[in-house]
Amino acid sequence: PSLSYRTGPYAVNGIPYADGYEDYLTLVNERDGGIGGVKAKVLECETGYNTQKGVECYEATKGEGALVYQPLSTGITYQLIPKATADGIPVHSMGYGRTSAKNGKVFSHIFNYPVNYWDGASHAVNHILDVNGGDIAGKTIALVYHNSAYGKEPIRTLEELSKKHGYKFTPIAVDHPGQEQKSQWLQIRRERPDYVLMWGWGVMNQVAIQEAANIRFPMENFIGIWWSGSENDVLPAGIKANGYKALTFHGVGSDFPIFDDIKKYVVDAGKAAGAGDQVGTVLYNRGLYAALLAVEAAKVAQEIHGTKDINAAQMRDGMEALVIDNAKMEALGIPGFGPEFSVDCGNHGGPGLGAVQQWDAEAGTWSLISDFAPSDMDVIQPLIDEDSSAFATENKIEMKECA
Amino acid sequence: MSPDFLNTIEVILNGLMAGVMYSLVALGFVLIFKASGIFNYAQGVMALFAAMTLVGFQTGQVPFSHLINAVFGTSIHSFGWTLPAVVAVLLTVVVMILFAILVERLVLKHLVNQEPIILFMATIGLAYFMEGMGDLMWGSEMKILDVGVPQGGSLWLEEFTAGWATEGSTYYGMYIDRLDIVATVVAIVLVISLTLFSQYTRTGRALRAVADDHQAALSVGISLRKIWVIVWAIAGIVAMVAGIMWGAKSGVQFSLSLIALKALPVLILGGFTSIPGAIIGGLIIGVGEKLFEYGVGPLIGGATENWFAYVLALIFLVFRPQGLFGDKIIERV
Amino acid sequence: MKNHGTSLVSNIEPGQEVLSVQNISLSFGGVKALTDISFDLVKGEVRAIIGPNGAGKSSMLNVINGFYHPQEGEVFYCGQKRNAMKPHQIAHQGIARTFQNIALFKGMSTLDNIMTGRFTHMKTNVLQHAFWRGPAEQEEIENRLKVEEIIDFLEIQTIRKTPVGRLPYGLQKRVELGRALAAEPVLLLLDEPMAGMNIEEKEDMSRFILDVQEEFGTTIALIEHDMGVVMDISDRVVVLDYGKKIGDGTPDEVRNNQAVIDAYLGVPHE
Amino acid sequence: MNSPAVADTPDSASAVSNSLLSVNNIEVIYNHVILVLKGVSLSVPEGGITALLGGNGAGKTTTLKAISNLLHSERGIVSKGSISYRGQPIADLSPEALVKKGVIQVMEGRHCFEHLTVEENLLTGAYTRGDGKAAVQRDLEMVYGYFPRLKDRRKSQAGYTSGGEQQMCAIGRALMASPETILLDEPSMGLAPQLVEEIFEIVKQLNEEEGVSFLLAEQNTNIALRYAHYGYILESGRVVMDGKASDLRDNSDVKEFYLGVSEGSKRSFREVKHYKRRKRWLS
Amino acid sequence: MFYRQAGDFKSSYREDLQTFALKQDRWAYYALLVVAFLVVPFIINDYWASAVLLPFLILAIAALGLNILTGYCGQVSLGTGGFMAVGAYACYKIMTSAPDLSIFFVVLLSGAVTALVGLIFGIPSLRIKGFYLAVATLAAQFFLVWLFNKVPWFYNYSASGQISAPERTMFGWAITGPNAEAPVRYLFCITIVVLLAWIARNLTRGRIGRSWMAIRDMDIAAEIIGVDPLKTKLLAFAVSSFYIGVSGALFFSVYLGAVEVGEVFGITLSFLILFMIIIGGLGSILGSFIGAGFLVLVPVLLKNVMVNGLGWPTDIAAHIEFVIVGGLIMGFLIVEPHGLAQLWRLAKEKLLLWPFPH
Ligand SMILES: Nc1ncnc2c1ncn2[C@@H]1O[C@H](COP(=O)(O)OP(=O)(O)OP(=O)(O)O)[C@@H](O)[C@H]1O
Ligand SMILES: Nc1ncnc2c1ncn2[C@@H]1O[C@H](COP(=O)(O)OP(=O)(O)OP(=O)(O)O)[C@@H](O)[C@H]1O
Ligand SMILES: [Mg+2]
Ligand SMILES: [Mg+2]
Repeated sequence: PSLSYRTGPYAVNGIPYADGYEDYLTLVNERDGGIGGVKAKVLECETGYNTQKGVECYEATKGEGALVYQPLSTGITYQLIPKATADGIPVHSMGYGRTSAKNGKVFSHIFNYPVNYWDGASHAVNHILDVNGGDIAGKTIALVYHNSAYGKEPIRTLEELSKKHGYKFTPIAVDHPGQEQKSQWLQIRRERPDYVLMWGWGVMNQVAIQEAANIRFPMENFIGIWWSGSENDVLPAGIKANGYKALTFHGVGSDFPIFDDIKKYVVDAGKAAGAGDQVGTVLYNRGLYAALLAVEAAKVAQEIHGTKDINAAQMRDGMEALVIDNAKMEALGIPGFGPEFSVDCGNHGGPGLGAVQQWDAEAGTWSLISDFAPSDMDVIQPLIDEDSSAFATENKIEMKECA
Repeated sequence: MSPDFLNTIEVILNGLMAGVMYSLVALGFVLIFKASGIFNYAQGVMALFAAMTLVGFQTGQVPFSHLINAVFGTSIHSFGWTLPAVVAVLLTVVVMILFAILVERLVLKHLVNQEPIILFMATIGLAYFMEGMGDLMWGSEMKILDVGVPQGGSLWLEEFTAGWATEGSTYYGMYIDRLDIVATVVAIVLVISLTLFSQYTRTGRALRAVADDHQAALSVGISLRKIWVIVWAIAGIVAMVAGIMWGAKSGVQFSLSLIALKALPVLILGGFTSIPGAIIGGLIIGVGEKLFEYGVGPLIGGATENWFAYVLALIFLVFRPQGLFGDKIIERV
Repeated sequence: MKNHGTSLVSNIEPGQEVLSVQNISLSFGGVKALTDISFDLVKGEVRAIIGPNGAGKSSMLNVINGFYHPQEGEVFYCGQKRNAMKPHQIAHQGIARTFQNIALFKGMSTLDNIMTGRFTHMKTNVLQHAFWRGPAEQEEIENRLKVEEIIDFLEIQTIRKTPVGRLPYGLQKRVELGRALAAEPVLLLLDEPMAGMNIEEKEDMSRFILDVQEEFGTTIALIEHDMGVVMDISDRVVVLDYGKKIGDGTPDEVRNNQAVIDAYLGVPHE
Repeated sequence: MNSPAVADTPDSASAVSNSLLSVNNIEVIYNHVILVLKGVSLSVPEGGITALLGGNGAGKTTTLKAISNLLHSERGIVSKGSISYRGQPIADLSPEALVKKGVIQVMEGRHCFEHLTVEENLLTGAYTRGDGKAAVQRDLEMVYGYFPRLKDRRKSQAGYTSGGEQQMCAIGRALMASPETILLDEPSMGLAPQLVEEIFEIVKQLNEEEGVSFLLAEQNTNIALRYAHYGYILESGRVVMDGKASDLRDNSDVKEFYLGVSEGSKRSFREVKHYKRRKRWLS
Repeated sequence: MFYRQAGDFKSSYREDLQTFALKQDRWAYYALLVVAFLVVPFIINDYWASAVLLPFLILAIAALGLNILTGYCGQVSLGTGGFMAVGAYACYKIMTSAPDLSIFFVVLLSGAVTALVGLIFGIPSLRIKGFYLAVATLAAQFFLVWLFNKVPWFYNYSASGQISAPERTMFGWAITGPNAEAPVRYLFCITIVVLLAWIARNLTRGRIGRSWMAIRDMDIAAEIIGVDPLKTKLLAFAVSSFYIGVSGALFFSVYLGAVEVGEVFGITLSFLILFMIIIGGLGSILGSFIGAGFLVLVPVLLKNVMVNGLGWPTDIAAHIEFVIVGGLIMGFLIVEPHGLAQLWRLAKEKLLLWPFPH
């Protein structure tokens, strides 16, 4: 099931994502007659981004033969980590959730491929390195972050990276919900960091981009995480948001063959989950991508276990053996849409490839300005190991052996 | 002048401006409290609702289109027109007046003479109701609000002040958002006219009477219903103004309703019953939280504004339990 | 079950001074509520305080039970000078009162209201109450017995469990008296206990007051506008006018005092 | 019928017979369960002073509130019977419509607007009036004339005035509406004896000079019957006796229970030993 | 029609002080207990436990606590979420630093810690009253949440700042952690609930409760009677915070298992608990339960009806849910401002009078 949130403070982001997710499964059902002939069903359950409702949703849906959960909220993911593991149902937190869940030896049922926040931090720094010809010693990078577990995720990584690359790092917290960011942006205006990164969410993104534009901070030096990089985030600032960058781990726009199918089988057939106006937006694509990965994993599972009607445990195996390469993407009608990656027993997060996209306010479109590039695993891997083993000790989990 | 000094001034000025923005929201609370003793929790949602309605009119959205589409399988979304901002604002004003009438008819009328906490609770119910209603009517996706309020730093000021710093230091001039300047002007106009209204008119006096004692007000022939409609309509319009100002910054979305939380410390600091208090309280909170975040924030990890505003208000309250300008809480036996 | 107030007074003989106020002045901003007032209350008497509206009578009671703090002057209680104290501390010294604008606890029943009057006599702590059985219950029952006596005495048995908010004005006044009596006070301050009652009820009320005075030797300060009642049941009368004392003495003396007649009584009262 | 002591009371109750306000057999229930009035009927003649007497909890206040339509806000309803003013039913009118018609109530227990100054309190009384500032100003002076004490305290918040001052303020406020009928609930409560006399003199003056009609609930039977033309005695939600004021004054039961006179002479409050007497008509 | 109180025949004051004055009430209550302890555990499934019963029981404790403070002592507080967070974090710290301590005591200790914190935040209540106080308590709400988010010690320096409950057992049964079975968790919670409800009842029926109510109804008069306002209010804050702390601890450890402070213990939760007591009935133990039950059950019910039953899109269902819950809140207040518990009481009063209407 996909736990969605079309209401509450983050509805703005939740809606297109959920639409994309659902539409893709509709497409699969309509066009292909299901996954390997078995119709897929989305159990959408509204959480309003509220942990408590998340529990209710989980319990309500797990009995219905749920194969995989997309909690779509870091809080709910954390909560499901032990529960779902105990129940033997895999969880896919794509680009959010607990970063160290990448370590499949500890987190047997949690998957966070293709990327995680620590990768993101590294991607951003890599991008800055690229722009500066590889040398950023002495530059300053500020991080504007949502003052929550989510927002704090990249700090450790960025600190480690600053040791390595010699830039100066300033974290600047914004309290929930983030409607008022004057102090933060005055500080940025005063200190003139060379780059500003942002881990924002909800209204905080819009206000930050607006404020950045107001103080005339050069937009191309302002890079957001993938949750700060949707159309919604840049539109309120209008033309001034031109040049704003954000990370991503999947393609942008609707220039892929698959969207023709979506149009044909879903939107025009009147089966779209939403109004159909979200197709091709960043978050829609992300939802679609999540669904696509789930379907692919299910296909793998069907293959491994030689059965069409897979259960949650089999699905987990499928996810663990998932391989996405260019040929497959081509076949699926999304050539080059996402990075190539593969999942294995010890690595539930893939190689962590990500790209940078930039906003063109005139045209009102995002475009990729880099290839999918890897993150700095030398720095990240030790952090992951440290965190996951701490979790393992705390919860007395035996590390799984991986071949 | 040293850049540090200028920076502090800048922080203070921006604090003042931020404070004005809070005051805009706080004003709505004060109005309703003053006129009926009701602590209107729904004020924030009213701002959201007004802003949504405004955008809806402006862009020609069909109300309830999602619901209609879901039930009848149609796909209608827009009337296909766009209205000029002024017309949309006027239409929204009409809607807010209708809203006031409905609230009075359906809710307040039945709750005459109840304890404040009950009325408070009813407004929470109202907030829920409107939140759901707003989303049903206009959809919960984000909307862009543009009624032509200018935004961005004032270049003129920036250039004008850039030279003030001591030679040789890098100073970029002072930053003030033009939106804030507009907000300040609007707020000043609102405060002055509302103060005059409540202090010096017959209706204004009646408002205050109602807040003190519903029954006695009835007994001298004050129509609670009329008073309430007037007040809620005004509060609705004030909410719309707040919604426009805040919505211009962040787009119109659910979080807009949370600005109420920024207004509450302003409210208690200024006093629930004082219109000028809402402004002064706003200024104090604005400056206080910005200075604290500027001076102390970096030492303790920042993001202090939310709680600091409340703590600041709390400190003032310990010395003046009714807020700076609120009516004294009469304690007699 | 003795409170500190009682022990303080136990060595005071009838006829000796229980409380005296000396040179009290109290003003609120520009309003002078009391100017240089002195008088005393002796044990076991009914001391009436009368005077036109706004003369400062209620303010005087508020000074006595510590709710107002006079700018000047002293209060002597049981022969000792009283330091600045909080009203609740004064209550523990054995001073109880009723209020002009009824101050009952609206959300509670008559019984509970009167039980709160026993507050100064109850000692069990939170933990004991948390587990109820044992001392807490014991104490509740003991005090309940006292309260039932008072309920019987005031003849309000039938409204024992009624929330006081629903009671008519006069009965509320009676319950309030009950609450004050429940404290078994040394000094009882009554602020217009008979306002809003008819003759018959006033008679009853007078009876209660006199009985309390006789049975328990309670000293009573009484504010009342019904001259019939005042003249009949009080032993001595203080008269205030515009915050000043204009007369003090037995009812007969006061009745014939020209200043009092001019300021308050209007015509000589029969 | 007039006794010499009250020769100044105009015995005109019989003359004014056309009923201004009439209450027919009303029942009032609070909170859906508490039946308080069990069929009360009374009528107030135009230009008359009618007294409503009775002990605590008899239902006087409830009757007045039923008339002025204030019960609704106390979760009370008139479940039976009808009330009409000048022949028209008024049960469905809002309280303010009733004030506009000229019926105003002075509520028991003061009910001043605490945070408003005394003068503002008085001015709210004139809220429904449309006859210009000058007239309001004139009436304000008139009220200050009646209650000089209020003039002294005009600028202080009503919440800080003494009990008696609040009572004056409440009465003054009602007068400011220049009503044609006033429902007075215990006007004498908490007022100094002199003032009580004065208030009743004001009542009388308004009644005679301006033709204002009064329905007054009063515990001070003595004075009420001295000024009223007609009286009703209410016990436990029923009218147990009614008649001309002068008749009532001479009734021996009334004498005994409401006037405190037994066997011809006034009883002393000190002497009343037995407080368990039964009212004869109830037993 | 069998609901009868045969006259007010109580032979002793002890009987008159009983919680359930009527025999029928008493029996109904015992029956309820029997069902709760002996029947429910055997028929409960994961969904019912996690979606309905556990949140109901746990939030009912918080509602009880808030009701003590707000309903009985008259101090409106919007800091409940923050105090629940204190309970949760205290629980986490105690669990991880004393792994062998029985979870039962961990929970109680968490309550005690919260009581201390509540005491501190209660101090301003001496001067600040009414809505001023209500808003001022938000200072606690925001500050506490900020604190738990900012200071890594509270979450044992974990990278994400989330806390997760490790497995703890009692009598060999897992109470917390992913392996805890629904019936066990349920029994653990209901035991604590019954215990705390009983204590709340005891506290409110005697001297302590009366002093609270006196402060609520008229603080000046209470003080003049001899009630020390500071002590009384602080006691209310402490006791109430204890309950809220226990609830927070259970919410975290038994119910959710993992918590991010800003999201779970935010202001929404504070308001939710406040709704519960107002809808249920201020100053009523029963009301706390009714209110909690109502606000936990209704959304679940509505959702099930609209989404599963009628097949509406989840977002529209969610919006309608808001509209309905808001409408119900207003509706109930209009019908009976004193809450569902009062409605119940009135119904009983009517039954007692039956068949005579009055
Ligand atoms: N807290 C206060 N603030 C301001 N003025 C006050 C306060 N308390 C009393 N006063 C004023 O002091 C004067 C005396 O008031 P007080 O209540 O003592 O009068 P009183 O003698 O009891 O009159 P009454 O018989 O009308 O009750 C009044 O004019 C009153 O307005
Ligand atoms: N809001 C209410 N809810 C329930 N019962 C009420 C309410 N108000 C009054 N009552 C009941 O109605 C009865 C009549 O009360 P009412 O106030 O009319 O008496 P009254 O004659 O004015 O008495 P008093 O002279 O004491 O003012 C009383 O028994 C009282 O308990
Ligand atoms: Mg007085
Ligand atoms: Mg009355």
